[in-house]
Amino acid sequence: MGGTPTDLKLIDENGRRLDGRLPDEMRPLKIEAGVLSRADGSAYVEWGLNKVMAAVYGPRECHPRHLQNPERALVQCNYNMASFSVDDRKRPGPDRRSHEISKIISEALTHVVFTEYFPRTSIDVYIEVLQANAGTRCAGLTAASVALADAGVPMRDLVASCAAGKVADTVVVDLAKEEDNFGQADIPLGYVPRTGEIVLLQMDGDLTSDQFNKGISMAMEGCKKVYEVQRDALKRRYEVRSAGTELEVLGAAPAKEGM
Amino acid sequence: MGGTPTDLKLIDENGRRLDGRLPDEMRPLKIEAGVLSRADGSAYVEWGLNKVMAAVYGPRECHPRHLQNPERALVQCNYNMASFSVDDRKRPGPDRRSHEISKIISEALTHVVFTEYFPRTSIDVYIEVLQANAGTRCAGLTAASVALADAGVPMRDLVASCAAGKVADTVVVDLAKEEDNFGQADIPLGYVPRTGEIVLLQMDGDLTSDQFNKGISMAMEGCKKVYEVQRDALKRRYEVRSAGTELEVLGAAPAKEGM
Amino acid sequence: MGGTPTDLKLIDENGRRLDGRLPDEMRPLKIEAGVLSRADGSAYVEWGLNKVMAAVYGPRECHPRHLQNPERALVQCNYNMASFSVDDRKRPGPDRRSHEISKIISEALTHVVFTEYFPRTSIDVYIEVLQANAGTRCAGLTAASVALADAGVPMRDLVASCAAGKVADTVVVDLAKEEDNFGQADIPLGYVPRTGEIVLLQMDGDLTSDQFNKGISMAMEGCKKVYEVQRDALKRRYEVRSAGTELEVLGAAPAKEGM
Amino acid sequence: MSKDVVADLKRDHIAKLLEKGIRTDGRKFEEMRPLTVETNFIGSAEGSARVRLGDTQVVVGVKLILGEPFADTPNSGVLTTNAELIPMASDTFEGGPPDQESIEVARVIDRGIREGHAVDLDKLCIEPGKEVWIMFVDVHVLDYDGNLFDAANIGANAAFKTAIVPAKRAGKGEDYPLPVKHQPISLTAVKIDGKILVDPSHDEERVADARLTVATIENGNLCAMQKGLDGAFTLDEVFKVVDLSRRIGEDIRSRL
Amino acid sequence: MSKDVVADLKRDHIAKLLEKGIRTDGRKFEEMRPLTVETNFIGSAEGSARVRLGDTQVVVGVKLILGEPFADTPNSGVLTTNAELIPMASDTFEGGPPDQESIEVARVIDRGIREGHAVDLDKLCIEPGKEVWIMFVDVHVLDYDGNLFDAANIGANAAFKTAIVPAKRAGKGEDYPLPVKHQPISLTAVKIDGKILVDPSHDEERVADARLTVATIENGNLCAMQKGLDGAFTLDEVFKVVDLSRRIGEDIRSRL
Amino acid sequence: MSKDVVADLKRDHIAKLLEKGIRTDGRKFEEMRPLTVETNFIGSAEGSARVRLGDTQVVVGVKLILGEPFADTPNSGVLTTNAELIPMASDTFEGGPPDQESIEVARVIDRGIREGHAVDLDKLCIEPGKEVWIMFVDVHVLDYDGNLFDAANIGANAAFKTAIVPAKRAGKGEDYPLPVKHQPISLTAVKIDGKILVDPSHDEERVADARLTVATIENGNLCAMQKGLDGAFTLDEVFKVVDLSRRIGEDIRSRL
Repeated sequence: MGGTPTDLKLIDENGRRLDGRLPDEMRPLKIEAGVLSRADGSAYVEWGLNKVMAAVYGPRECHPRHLQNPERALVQCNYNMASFSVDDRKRPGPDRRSHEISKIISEALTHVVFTEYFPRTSIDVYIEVLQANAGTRCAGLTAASVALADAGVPMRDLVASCAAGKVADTVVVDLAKEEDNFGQADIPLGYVPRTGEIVLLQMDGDLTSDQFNKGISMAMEGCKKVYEVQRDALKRRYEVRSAGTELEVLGAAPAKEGM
Repeated sequence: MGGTPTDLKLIDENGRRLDGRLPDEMRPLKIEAGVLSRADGSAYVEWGLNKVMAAVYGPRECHPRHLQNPERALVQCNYNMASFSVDDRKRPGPDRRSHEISKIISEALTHVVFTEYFPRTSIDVYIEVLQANAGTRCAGLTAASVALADAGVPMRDLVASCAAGKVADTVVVDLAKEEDNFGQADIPLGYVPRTGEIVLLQMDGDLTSDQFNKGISMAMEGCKKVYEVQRDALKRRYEVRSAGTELEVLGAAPAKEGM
Repeated sequence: MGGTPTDLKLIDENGRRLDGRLPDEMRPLKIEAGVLSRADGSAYVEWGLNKVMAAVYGPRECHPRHLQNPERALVQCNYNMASFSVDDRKRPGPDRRSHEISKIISEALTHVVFTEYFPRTSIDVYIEVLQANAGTRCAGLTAASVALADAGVPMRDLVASCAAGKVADTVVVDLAKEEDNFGQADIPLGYVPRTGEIVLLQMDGDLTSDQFNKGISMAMEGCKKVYEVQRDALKRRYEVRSAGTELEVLGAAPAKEGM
Repeated sequence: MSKDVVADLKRDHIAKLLEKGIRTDGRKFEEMRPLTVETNFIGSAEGSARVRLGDTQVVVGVKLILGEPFADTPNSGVLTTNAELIPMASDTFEGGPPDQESIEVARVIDRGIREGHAVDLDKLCIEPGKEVWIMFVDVHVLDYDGNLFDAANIGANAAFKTAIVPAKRAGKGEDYPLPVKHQPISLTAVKIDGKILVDPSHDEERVADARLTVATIENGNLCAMQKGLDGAFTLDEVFKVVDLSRRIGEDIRSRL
Repeated sequence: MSKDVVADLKRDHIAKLLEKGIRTDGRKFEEMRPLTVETNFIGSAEGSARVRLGDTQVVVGVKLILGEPFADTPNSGVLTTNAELIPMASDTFEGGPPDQESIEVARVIDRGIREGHAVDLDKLCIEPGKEVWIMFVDVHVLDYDGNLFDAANIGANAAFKTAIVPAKRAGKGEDYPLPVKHQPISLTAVKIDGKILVDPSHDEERVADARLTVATIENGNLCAMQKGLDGAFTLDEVFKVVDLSRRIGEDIRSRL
Repeated sequence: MSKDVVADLKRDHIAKLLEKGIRTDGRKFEEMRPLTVETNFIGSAEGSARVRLGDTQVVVGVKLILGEPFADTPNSGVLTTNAELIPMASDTFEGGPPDQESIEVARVIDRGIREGHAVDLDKLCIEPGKEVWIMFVDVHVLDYDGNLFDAANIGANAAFKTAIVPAKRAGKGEDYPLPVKHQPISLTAVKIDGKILVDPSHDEERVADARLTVATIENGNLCAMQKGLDGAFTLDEVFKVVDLSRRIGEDIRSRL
């Protein structure tokens, strides 16, 4: 715990962040789709030092039955952090934070899934954070979108997710752990690039109006970059999968998008 | 914790109790019916320093189904203390004491409700103790009766409830907190004034036969006074509610009772 | 905690164990069948200082329904230690150890019960350890078999159970508490004497190949002795029960076995 | 307690017999079932008793461990009573966390022995405010044919009488007998069709209108009371059960 | 939130009125419901408030007890927020452990007061690393007609303003007022058919597409935000709610 | 494990192939699936490994924190093994508290590494009776195609080999490698129609009659064993699995 906010120079004299990034620079992002054998769809994301796995099962029968919706599918996300994913071992099982994140990710994904195609079913999305380094909800939502596509669940578009924030009075994109711990604000965003819709939005810290406007724009730009990596991962996946089989993934009109 | 049983004079030389009351004197009691918008019936009780809210939902479908009784309604009470209702913060959620109180209040209310009119249903009674100062189960049962009547649930009569006890070797009615903490006995009673039936009775402490007889008589007298306040509250409630609409509340034969 | 492995002579110069037994000598075993009024079958076992009760209910409707097997009965064992059964009071309720033991005993019993006779039902076996002194899973499985027979559940044979182990580099049968605490290995065995089948087997500690071979043979010999005591208990039970009523207990062909 | 068709038939049967002054097992209204008490049944407990009251069978174990007193009673040991209505004992008991019925049983047993000062908790203090004996009274119900309240109460009293404070094992001097102060004995009665029956069997409990448990100590004073079930008592009926408790309690006390 | 047939009809009704610029209770789109705040409602709490926002009614109680700080903030008191959506308040709330909805409510309330530094937690430190005040903010919902977020937020701010640190009772010097630093006020809006409505009623919440809560402090800065429900917002809609939050927050703050 | 119609068909299919000496994936009866082990996969753990055994994929993380020893082993660190059969890994796993299957997996893995003295716990003692290292071995199952026992056991052994005791971070001197003592390797075999197959796939596990796991150390000694499922083994079959465990264990050990 040597580092405290006062010692730590989150932005240096050259405007570089602790890990050398510029304010609008994102951490390296790698996405791989179709990495698990049992799940209907899956994706693995390495984003900076985050390692996140997502898996999708369904549409399948919804249990317990009283949760069934006669008109549409339920998208139920379960976000979980492995006990070894953080420096201080986390007790296994859900805590209040993970319940909240599960809820807002479920809501964000529900917006893009054609739930009306699968009444009474459940589409179960599991997100496992294996190594955490700030931004795991964005990484999880990003991975979950790809896993849904990999599972062949019809969607309006992928949800891309990225955060912005404020450190040392500077608005920056994609906070790393120290920036999250000792920074001044965080704005995780879930975004639908094709429509410009905001499906996940939180904020905490202290932001002027201008800072908020700048931050959310930066986060949107980040989402657009994430979106490209998501699409690349799916393309690679289909190239592997399809030796002559048809592509039909992103529901509405995948052909137009060239996928 | 300055006060210990030895320092504390629970009855003074004039026969007055700590708060100035005589042995057979009750604390001030105020009841207001119909105070919540969402519940089918409700009542708010201030009794000395107790503040208790009761709400009734039902008769409604009974969940889980295996609890349904094909011949009658289930009266299910849930007694709960708010975490801030006592000096030392109480952990939220039910403890063993509240489970026991919920059970005996459910049983007491079941006796007066015409449960046979509503087979397979549940009549759910919620009691929330917002501020506690001894006698909360009596205040809760008293409030619950009024809330049931306010919900239009047909009843043989209201249950009125009041405790007696022993402090400094004197039998007294309606113990306050210090009397409960440092007294010698407590007898909470639930009573049906019209029939003279005892539907809730507990006792703990040390009582001779004579003291018990005197105590239970005092508690009964207390119940009768409570009953008047309950009926007043309902009268006021109906006066507000009915601008020409008919009264039909205490099931069996409310007209006879002049309500 | 005076005794530590170093002070404690688990085998003396005469080859005697702490309680005077020889390596292949078992602790005294008493079994009584039919000792409870409410259960469909029951058995009480005193084995050394172990006191274990087993009760059987069923075949009866299986709850929850989604566990029902349309082709056979479910044998569901619940092994539990009373909080006062050990020197340091055990918290009431199941722990991980008891869940594991419940599972392996259920599996061992399932093998001998004609589960196909009772589709969709549950046969519930409750084992309560009242006093524990090593070997409670063997005592519990032994008691449960007798309780199943007492309940008239058709079985291929009884399961007999006994452990062997290693203390002070010597292979011995039926470890007592100190031998279990300070010994070198333990091999609990569940055995079907009529067929020679092994239905429960665990091992922990350190054993050479030869030691394991010797240990499992000793445990088998122990099981055969246990089997005799089980049969005696059931004989006594039937002699009491039947004044002219027919015997029909061990399902398949009890007559052949002379029971 | 669900009252289904079978219960209705059972109720009719029991009530008809009661009209003639007969209980299904031949007892008189104010007669207990046969009682046997076996103390020191559990070697791993500091005190214990196995009680059979008719076909009801309970084991009560007393354990003592070192711990801290409650802040508001720094000079007293701590008493904790737990009752496990395990599914072994009856097909009406379910596993899992204790339900309202188990909790009521445990709390009524606790109330009797606590309010009747069965054990002198002040003598279980080692260092005021710092260290006291925590006494766990665990009631394990093996066979349930009604009236757990009294079977467990008797078991607890019997276990206390033979219990030893394990001071030596804990490095706190010599062992000594548990400091027993009173013997608060409870009596439970039910009301069926206006009749008052003591020590109800399981069938009687299931069809009863109301239940009353009253605990008394040696001098006849009352120390605890609990009314249960959906029915009501008149004041006279309450007084009658109080009298029965005094009378029968004295008899039971003399047999411990 | 299950959207069944009744909800569909209700939705149609609400949406039709909104087309005409009317809310079911006659309010304008950017108008709060009547607000009453009663502080010091609970004598057993160190601070408390009963808030009615339309028919929504919550009681917020603040309790302070001594405890240890977190290892990574040795100089700060500890803030814990809990919300109980008890079944008394609505037939849509169930008993039992808190569900995702209760947890979200509690966490959003917590985020507002924590990130807005409603209380100066550093002034709740007694001995760094050893002893601090643990502050429990308990939100008890009695009557639920929508917008718990803002009702509870207002209640918490009001309770803080009148709360007393019970130092004397704990032997830590004289009592003193809770060190209030800011008043972060939250505003919640929902989106129905493209319209933005503040302070939604229960019916409006049930049919809403999306929900946004924004908390601001005195200088207009943002301190917390939470988007909810299955729908989406455009960036302009977000900016609109931010502006509403600043404006309405200032008004509410002036009334506490 | 529910054995429904599909399972019956699968069973027939598997059994028919086995008659011809063939497993569904083409393996020999005594042949393991391809194994890959990647250590130091998790930077936030003190030691870790990602193991793929066929399509089964587990991550094992080792964390060490300071704590107190158990009273009866004052000179030893504490080993705690936890396995999470999370619903991500298979549609047969459900969320919520660990069920009997998860518990058995965790306990069997624990038994292997504990009884085989994989780690020298005495070297994890800092101050006898006061302070020791608590070692958490967490098994996270990502993809479940059978034989978790061995995949997790291999993962644990691999993680131990590369784990570092974080003494410096805790102010307890310099970091040092986790004191590994033995490498107890487990082998799991199932019995289907009298045939013994090692390293069962998920389908093979589902239709198996009985399962046996045997763990051995370098010198060929046995350290742990667990029989599972409703079927039975003969003594000769047990000896056969013991021999296979010795042989295959040696091979696996050489590859870590």
